Amino acid sequence: MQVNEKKPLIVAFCCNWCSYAGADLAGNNRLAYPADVKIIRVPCSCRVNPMFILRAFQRGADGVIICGCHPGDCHYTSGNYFTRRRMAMLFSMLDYLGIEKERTRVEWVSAAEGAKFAATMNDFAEKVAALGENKRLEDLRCKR
Amino acid sequence: MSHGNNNLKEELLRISGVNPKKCMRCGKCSATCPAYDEMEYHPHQFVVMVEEGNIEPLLNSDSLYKCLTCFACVERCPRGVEPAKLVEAVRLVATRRQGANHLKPDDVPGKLDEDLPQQAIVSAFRKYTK
Amino acid sequence: MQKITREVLIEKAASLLNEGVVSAVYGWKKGEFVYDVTPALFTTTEELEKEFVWGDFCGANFSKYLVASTRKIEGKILVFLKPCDTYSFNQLLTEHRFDREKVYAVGIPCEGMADVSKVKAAAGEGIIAIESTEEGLAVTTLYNDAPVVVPYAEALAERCINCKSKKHVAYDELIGEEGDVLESGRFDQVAELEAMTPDERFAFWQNELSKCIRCNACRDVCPACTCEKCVFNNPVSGAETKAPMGTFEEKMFHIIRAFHVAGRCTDCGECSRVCPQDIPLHLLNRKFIKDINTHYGEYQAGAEVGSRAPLVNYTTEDVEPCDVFERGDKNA
Amino acid sequence: MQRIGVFVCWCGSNIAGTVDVQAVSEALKLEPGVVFSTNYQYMCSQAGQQIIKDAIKEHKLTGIVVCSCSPRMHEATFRKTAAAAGLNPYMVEIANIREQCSWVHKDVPTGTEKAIILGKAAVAKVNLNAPLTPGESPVTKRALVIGGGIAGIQTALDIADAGFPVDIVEKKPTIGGKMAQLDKTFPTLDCAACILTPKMVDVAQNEKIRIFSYSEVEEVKGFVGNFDVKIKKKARYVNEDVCTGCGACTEKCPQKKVPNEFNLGMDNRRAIYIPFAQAVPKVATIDPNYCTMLKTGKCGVCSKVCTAGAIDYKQQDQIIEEKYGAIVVATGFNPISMDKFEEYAYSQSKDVITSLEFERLTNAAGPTAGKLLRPSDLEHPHTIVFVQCVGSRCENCAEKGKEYCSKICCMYTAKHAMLVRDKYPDTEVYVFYIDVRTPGKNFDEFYRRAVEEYGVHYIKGMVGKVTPEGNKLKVQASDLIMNKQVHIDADLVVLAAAIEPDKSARPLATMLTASMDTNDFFTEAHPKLRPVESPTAGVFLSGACQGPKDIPETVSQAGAAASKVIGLLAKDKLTGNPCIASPNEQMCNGCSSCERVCPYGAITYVDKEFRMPDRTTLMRRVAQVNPAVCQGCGACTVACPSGAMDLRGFASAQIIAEVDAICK
Repeated sequence: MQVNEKKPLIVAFCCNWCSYAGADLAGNNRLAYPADVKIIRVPCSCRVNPMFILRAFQRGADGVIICGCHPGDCHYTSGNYFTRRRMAMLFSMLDYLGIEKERTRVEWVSAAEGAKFAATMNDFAEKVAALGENKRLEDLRCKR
Repeated sequence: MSHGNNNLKEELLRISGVNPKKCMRCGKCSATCPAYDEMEYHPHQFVVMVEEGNIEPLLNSDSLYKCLTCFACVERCPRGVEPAKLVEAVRLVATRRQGANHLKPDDVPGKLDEDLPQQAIVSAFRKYTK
Repeated sequence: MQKITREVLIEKAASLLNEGVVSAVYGWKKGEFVYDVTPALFTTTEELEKEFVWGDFCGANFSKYLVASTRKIEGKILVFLKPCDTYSFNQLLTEHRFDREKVYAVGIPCEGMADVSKVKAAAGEGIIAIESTEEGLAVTTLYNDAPVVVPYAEALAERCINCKSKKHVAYDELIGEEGDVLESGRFDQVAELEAMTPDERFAFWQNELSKCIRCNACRDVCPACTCEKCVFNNPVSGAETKAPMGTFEEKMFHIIRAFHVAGRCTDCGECSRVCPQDIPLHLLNRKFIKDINTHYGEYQAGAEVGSRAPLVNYTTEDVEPCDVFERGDKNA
Repeated sequence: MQRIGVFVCWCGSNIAGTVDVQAVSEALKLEPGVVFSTNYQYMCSQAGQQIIKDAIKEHKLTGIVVCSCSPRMHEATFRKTAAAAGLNPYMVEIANIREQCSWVHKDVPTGTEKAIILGKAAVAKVNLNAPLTPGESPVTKRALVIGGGIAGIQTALDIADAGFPVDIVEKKPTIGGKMAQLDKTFPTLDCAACILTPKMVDVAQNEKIRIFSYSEVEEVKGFVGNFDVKIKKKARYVNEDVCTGCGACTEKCPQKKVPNEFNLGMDNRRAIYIPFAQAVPKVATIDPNYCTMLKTGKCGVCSKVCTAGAIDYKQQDQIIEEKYGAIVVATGFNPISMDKFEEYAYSQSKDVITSLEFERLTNAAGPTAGKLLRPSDLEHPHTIVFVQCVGSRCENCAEKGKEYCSKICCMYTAKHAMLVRDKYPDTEVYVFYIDVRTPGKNFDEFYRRAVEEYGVHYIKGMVGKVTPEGNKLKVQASDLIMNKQVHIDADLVVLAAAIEPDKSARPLATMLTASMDTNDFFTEAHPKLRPVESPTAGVFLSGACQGPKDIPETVSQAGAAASKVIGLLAKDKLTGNPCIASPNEQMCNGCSSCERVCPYGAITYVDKEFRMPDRTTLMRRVAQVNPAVCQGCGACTVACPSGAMDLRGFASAQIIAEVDAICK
């Protein structure tokens, strides 16, 4: 890997039914977004444990985004409502600890919103890049 | 269709705490209004006109002072729009605009009434003008 | 100074033991020093007479101990519960952590407990005796001849200054008078932190959390932390860590712990009481409580048995995660 | 250690154009566990699949990673391929290097680098995969329909028609529901009884259908395919099998002052009664609240006149236990109470009535034998005012009305107005409306007919006040088009009351662990794609219990629910999704957090005995997941404080491994 300019690393957790399909649609339509975005497929956004998010930051991620079906459209009827509460609380806590709130995001992306997926990722990657490296939740032992 | 005075509208909404967008145009407020026949603009029109920013006619209308503030419209409105509070807010704006000038010389002839003592008019004029 | 006396509690415990209503009693006993009163299980009246302690350092909340002891001990256990302890008691019942039938709960009033750090700050180190007097705590140390009197107001623990309730929400029997739920300023400090810039907040927490020695005392004392196996001890959880290897792990430990108890934490303040490094851990929990109250409606964990914790609940109109920062944070 | 094979697909130039596939397969060869790595033009082709099958056999692979298109496209394909080669299909993972890599990134170095990382993540995951086998459960081939209105009747008939036995539980003494109370039906104006009662007879005569009338569901246990249901058959003090429905008892009973609920209390019935002539089952029922014999032990008239000897004052409630494979909820609706709408004077004047009461007033079998007469003085009304949206679309009055549109009122009001004008042309009819909502086949034409052919006065505006004065009702309303306040002296005011789900629905939903919205309507599994299924597997929804509906819609939903039930009952065994939650009992606290977030009610608790290190045993509450019910969302895994709950196929360790691989 080139080390001249370290690119931000973004982990995106996408629910299988809406957002992952939305990401696929972005692909079908050849809508580009930075390669720094790496997607992890989960059955539902409610599968995302805060532990996973912290783990990603620990291992060197600079931003973590969670994508799920729009509220009310969850494949499992209520999963994303729990996601919404959990992540609202977690992000608020991270902000409270002084960790940049732009590094975390929840976005609702439906299977039809390929364009929104790409736009969201572009926007998020830009914001995270502007923040620079993740220093406040880094683990020096896991430096890339 | 917002063609009117938006600042004034904002102010009215802030004073009254009313959200006219909730109105579904059923007219139950006007159906229930005891002062309906006296009014040029009726409770539902207050809601619609404020929403459209078409507020000047309301400010200049006597309807403001015909509203009894009985709150029947507030009680009956199925959407909780509270038209009376909006009327009250318009009234307040009208009052504020006048400053201390509550009575203009032009108003006097209209208020003249055979039964009313001249003295009352004069003292009212002193009291309510700058 | 506590209003009820040690004798009243011993008499109650002894009579229940002698009548055979209970077979063991949770109470406090003297530790190595007068101020480090420790929880103890008494099974005879002799032990009670000899070792039972009650006073301004009896902060320990026994609720959590019931999880393990109700499994081991035959018969009922008598437990003395201060008002704040009763919330933990209820929360554990909500989570089916012990059998209510195996417990005889006696509610006792509490005038607030002393914080030994504050006492030491006022009277000096080397404390050998503390007497509760009308004026305050009369503290005798190795280095002074006459006792130094520390007024109660100055010795009171933070959690007691901001006491949320003097009302018992669970008991079989109440000793003394029942109090009320109080209006407290317990979120003021959280609000102060929220009002800081992110950099200031980060500096504050970096400073506080870097003191953490990962002794796990906060977890071990926490009445919400009664897991059969804690994630921090579980190698497959991805969270297992044993030592404070870097700033990340301190943060992770406290974030995850606060998140795990979010919505279940009754704000009993035991975590901050036992922290040997005096980290204001309650400020993490109170942040969650404050956020929950703001966004999902007032909720007091443990106020009633069977209530649904906010994080296992939802409404379709809940606030979006991006909007939770909008809360008077001038830097938002 | 796994023996993993990696298969990188070119997808022609779709992937190979932006990803150096050779470099990817080379790089992944070095990953832990990987023993074989190759690339090929089209992995999904016959030849490509053959490469995978051969490699599985040759290299004794225990897991495979296919770097290709989206798993949403070909995961199933490659799982089948693996299974064909004797590998557990759940040992397959896909790295999506087409939609989420080659198609969205432009240059080869970037695409290749990302493809390698995605491949590494998939390898890391497969390293922790375990073979999964879907669970199987048998299906009890019998359905339960709760509610015997038109929704329940139609569902039961359709299921029975497919050859499966069905039981209908109806809490009233007869099936028929609200439709039996109606007079005519829109938009065709055929009489409700004429089309409903034959169906009721069909139900009674169908040997596949059993009717438990005057009965309620007491308890529901079990899960899809295997429900255990307790039904309480309330004592009707009449032996159903013996009663011939001759009605002699209902004529001789001395207790004549019982409000007749079938006519909404507008006339009286006896303490022993048959709700209406075409009731099914046509069996008498004694009302224990009014029967002198049951209350004081003195009377016994009905017993004396009953030639069949069917009266049994000693009859007790009876509990019936039965197994079902599927449950259909068809609990229907009721008009809301009008008592709180003081402005309409409903409780002050007998001549202010609800639309359902109006149905009875115009019904030939109703209290006035079909003549439209005012309830107060039995005079013919000459001016009738209909008020729409009473309690519907009512946002601020939660304690009074409902926020939603009740949907059926516009049409039945048009029907009532039209019928009045048709039978009594001397009557003036006014309808006050906010909007007239008539989507539906022939619906708007119907409404226009009321206006154009029958001369009904439709006035845009709401009624503000109804004041009884003498024998008139002073109606004050607004006419928004004319911008005036109108005053009408009416003889009769008819309120189109909002409808709400039956009160029995909420406790039933709890029993079924089926979710409800804030209005107590049952929630459907998906608002668009699964409208007749509840999120709880095996529980289906029919009719107005799911939302306001008219008869045509109810009947079509009833049929749809029936077809879903038939689809379920036609199976001998249910195969589950193996990617489900499973608790580690040693670590489970039994705290109920997981149960509270489970949308399917798949989690229950049992007291389980644990052997302790000191050789004692301990009974502890632990969670259990029903594999037939769990859908694998994973909500529980995060709710669980101890981490005891994990999701197969998406285990925490697997996701963490992916995170680590991506962030490395």
